[in-house]
Amino acid sequence: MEEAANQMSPAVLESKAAYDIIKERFGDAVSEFDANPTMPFFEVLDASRWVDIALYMRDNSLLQFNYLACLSGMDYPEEERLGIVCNFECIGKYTHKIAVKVKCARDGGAIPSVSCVWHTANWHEREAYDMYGMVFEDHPDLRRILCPEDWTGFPLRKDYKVQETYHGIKVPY
Amino acid sequence: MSEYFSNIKTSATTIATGMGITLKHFFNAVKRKGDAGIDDADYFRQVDGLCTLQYPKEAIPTPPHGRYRLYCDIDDCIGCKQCERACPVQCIKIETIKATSDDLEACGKTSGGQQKRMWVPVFDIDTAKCMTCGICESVCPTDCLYHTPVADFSEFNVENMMYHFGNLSKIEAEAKAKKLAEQQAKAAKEKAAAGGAPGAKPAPKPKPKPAPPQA
Amino acid sequence: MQELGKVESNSIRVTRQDDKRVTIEKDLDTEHMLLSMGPQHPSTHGVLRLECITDGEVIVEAEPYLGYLHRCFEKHCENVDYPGIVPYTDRMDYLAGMNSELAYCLTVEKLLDIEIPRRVEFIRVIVSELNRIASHLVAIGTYAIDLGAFTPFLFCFRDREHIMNLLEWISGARMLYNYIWIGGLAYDVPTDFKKRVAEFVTYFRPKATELYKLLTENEIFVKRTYDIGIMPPDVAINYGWSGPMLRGSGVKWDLRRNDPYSVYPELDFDVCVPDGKFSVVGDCLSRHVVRALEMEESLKIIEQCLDKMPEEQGFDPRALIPKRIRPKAGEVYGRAENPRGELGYYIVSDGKSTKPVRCKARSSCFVNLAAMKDLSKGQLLPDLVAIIGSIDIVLGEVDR
Amino acid sequence: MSASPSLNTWSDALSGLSIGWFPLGLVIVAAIPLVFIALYALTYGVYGERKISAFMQDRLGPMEVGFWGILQTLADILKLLQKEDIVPKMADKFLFVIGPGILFVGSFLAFAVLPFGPAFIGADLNVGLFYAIGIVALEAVGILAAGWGSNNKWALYGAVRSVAQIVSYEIPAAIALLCAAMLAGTLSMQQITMLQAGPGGFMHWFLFTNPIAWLPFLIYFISSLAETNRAPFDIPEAESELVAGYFTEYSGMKFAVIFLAEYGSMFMVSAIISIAFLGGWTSPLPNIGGLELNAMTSGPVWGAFWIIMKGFFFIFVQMWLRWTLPRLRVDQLMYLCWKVLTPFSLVAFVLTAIWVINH
Repeated sequence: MEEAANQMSPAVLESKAAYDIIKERFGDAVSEFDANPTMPFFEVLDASRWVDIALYMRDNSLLQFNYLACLSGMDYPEEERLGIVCNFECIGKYTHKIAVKVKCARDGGAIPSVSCVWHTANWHEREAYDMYGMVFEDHPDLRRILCPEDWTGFPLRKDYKVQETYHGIKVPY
Repeated sequence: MSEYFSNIKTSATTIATGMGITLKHFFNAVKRKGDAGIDDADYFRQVDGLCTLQYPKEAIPTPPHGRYRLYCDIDDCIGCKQCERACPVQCIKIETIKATSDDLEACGKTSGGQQKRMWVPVFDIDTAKCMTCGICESVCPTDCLYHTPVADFSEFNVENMMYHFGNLSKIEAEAKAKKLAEQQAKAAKEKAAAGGAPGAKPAPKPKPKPAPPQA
Repeated sequence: MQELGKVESNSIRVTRQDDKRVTIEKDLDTEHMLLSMGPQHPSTHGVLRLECITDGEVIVEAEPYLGYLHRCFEKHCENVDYPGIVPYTDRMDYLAGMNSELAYCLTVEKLLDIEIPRRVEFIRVIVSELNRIASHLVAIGTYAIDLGAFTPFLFCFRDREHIMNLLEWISGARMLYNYIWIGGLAYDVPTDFKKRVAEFVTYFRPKATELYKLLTENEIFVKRTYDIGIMPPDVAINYGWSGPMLRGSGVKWDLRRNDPYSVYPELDFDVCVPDGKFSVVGDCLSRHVVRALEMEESLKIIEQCLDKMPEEQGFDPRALIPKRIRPKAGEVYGRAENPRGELGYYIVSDGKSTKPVRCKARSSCFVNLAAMKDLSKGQLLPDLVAIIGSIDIVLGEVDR
Repeated sequence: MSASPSLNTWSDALSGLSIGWFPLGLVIVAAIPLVFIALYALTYGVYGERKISAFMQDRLGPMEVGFWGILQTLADILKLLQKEDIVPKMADKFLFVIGPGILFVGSFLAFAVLPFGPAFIGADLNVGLFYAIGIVALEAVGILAAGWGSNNKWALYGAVRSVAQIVSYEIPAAIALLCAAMLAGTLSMQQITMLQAGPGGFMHWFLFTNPIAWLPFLIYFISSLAETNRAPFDIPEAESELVAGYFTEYSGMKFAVIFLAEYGSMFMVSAIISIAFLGGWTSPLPNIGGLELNAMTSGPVWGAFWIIMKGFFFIFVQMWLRWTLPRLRVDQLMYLCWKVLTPFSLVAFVLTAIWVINH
């Protein structure tokens, strides 16, 4: 990675610069920067500070990540964790982009909700909850969104087994 | 007040414009668009007037490589099952029986001159499931599986949407399977007897031959 | 946003004491009515369901319910290899299949890091811009129907038909193309293709003007959409809006410009934003006008592409397609400007299998629709219809 | 309108024909409009609408049943007759059933006072115009009964909207017709028509004899669209907002009856406007010197022909408007009624009064 730093593409360098500002402020709460060329990201190690980081990312005049492009749930079965991956971007002042990962325990894990920071996170988090089952703390309306309310299990978990019947209808096709 | 009247004026003029346009179309209704296909050089010269066609009687021809009904030319099929594996919706079901060496002649060759080594008693395509993506077509090594431009193949009974292309009847298939089993048993016995030495009449390797890379 | 929702005073409540007696209390809230709009309502564009709490014709709150068209796209993706996902992406935003394919293929190509022949790039841009026009035609046409005008809808569909024919001619299918493949295309274009597309462009320009006169300039249409459902730009960004919706709010943001991909940097086109003269920036009319103007920009792009597209005899668009697509381990977020906004794919590869570990589609309609609840507060029922129409949702993409 | 050759003598002879005391000829002449109404409402109305909309939208329209689909409506009616007549379980059965009936009666009652020719008028009331205006209001009752009785929220919306709309638009419509009544000095439909007859053809029509008559004419035309719930004022049945408005729950023949009522009232308002401003059954052709076009085209049969033609023309305009314009919103509809049409109709009323006094 060290020698790769000088070969980083301009886009990755921009993300690196943005990351450095966050790292400076939050220190140990965030992990090292992963400077891969396709999606440079860092991980929030201390999930409880995720909302602070999010607010800082949105409101800091040097960062201004006002646009949450995507928030995807993820399952990391080998780590026994669930997580979310958020892709941020600034519309307007800057051109930098960055991705953030937040992880939580696989069973009964919780991630603070950022729907108060970005409205768009509301439905994205509902979808992640629907598919993976991690709880978003302080989410205004955490319900299933795509699956029916009374569906059992979280379909995108790697160990998901589809239920046999749903209201008397045979499910596996 | 002036806004009030200008409002009325713009309303009246824009409504009149709109009505002019619809009236123009109304009087243009004496003309009808033709049914030439898009590959016809005159396609855009015949689009004025009523543009709908009375479908079953008149229809715009589907282009020659239109991807609609899936068809298998079973005579060219070598039973490699690549399409079955590639199909994203698993609408193809193939069962093969290896041809015994004495049957290779009967099994025949593909139109490309390749020796077929498999009987294909079951080659079923569930066209109700097929999503006409054309992936199977692209992986087929002998180009025997292709979509035809037949767009309308609706059926009253969903059973009829299952297309059977297998080239053996059930009895024939059973006979071939039995023959193969016998030969294999014999080969195995010989093999055991010869202690690893190749038999006098070795059966073709049980693996289906690898498909040549497709273009 | 307006706060019309609750009528706190000067209204009358009728309370039923028993079967006969009714007491009328003044200066109290009237009873609200729960109105379930959809999933089989003509103007919810498919199977969206809105649970509206209404006070007369005023919507107090409208809560969207999704999932009626959920087809487990992401689950499917984890069980199908990379090229096999392409037909599924068609089926997400079925009105703009080419654009969805393009976004997906760009993402996987980013992960694979492969070169694409120039001719392929131009063909991709042409077909996706054609599809953008088709998609906007449907958006405008159905919007007209939402507001009660039938004729523009059929005019839109008449012109869209030519695009469908063109795309069928190229790809073999009318709506679900599976034409853009990872690393190339399914087929090269037919010989007369350039000529026919040029003819289409000349055919379509006057039709677009006619549509503009018939619908967009119509005073009733303007009155129905003007100053309705206003979304300020900063809130729009916060809601993650993209595409014509965001541009309708006056933000000059177009991925073709701001995060250019394919050959867009070489092409000259405008990013349309409302100027605030014809419409209030951010209202339904702005969003409609942005779509109408974008069709013209797409025509411009197509014309330039036709000029610049390199001619190659015996060109094989499949030549550079990898035999076996197995990207190295990594993750990528790739996106493209779809007719409805930013369509992004988040793909994770483990480097071992030919199937993605995770393929999340960030669909623009899903994100745009999330603002529905805020937008509809305190609007009239007919305005609610106008707002849904202006968001231009395709439920296939919302529910995936 | 006597002493004219060709068809006219034939039609006069027909109306004079009688077997003993029984005026068979008159009955036949009287039957022509009635037969026509049924035929029109059943076939022309729906078929015409479908074809006109199709042609305006570059489509073919119905083509399969009969030559160019001419029997399509018949097939539709047969289909509707066979359909199950569903009354929702929770509906108010009485209101639900009676709603379409009231609607139908309301729209066809006004036909009684429409003069279809010099010889034929159902009932030549001396308050015919007043009656015609009043009877339209009965439709509001039918719509409300249908909408309320359906026990469906969309239907309720439709019904409430419709009643508000019909009641509001009565006012400009009535004032506009009052202008015509003022010009004529009578409320009898037949006499209003007679006053517009003459050798000059269309030159005797109120629309052309009076410099300001175009204003009440336009106002009445616009209001009549609203009263019959036609686009752009079709908000009570706005299919993209209210599914189908007050007839959401109806099926089978009840649905057909509502449709017939709609097409019936479309013709009714078209006939009223042509009687009040365009001379009803009088011929539009003037006598030019020795060429007695007007005389040639007058008479009982011709009368029926002309009023029907005039009605058709306005129906065509109604359809033309419908397939061009988007729909107004409820508040805009009321704005149009109370802030545009009503003041203008009052202005027209005053101006007409001044004009009448000065003549």
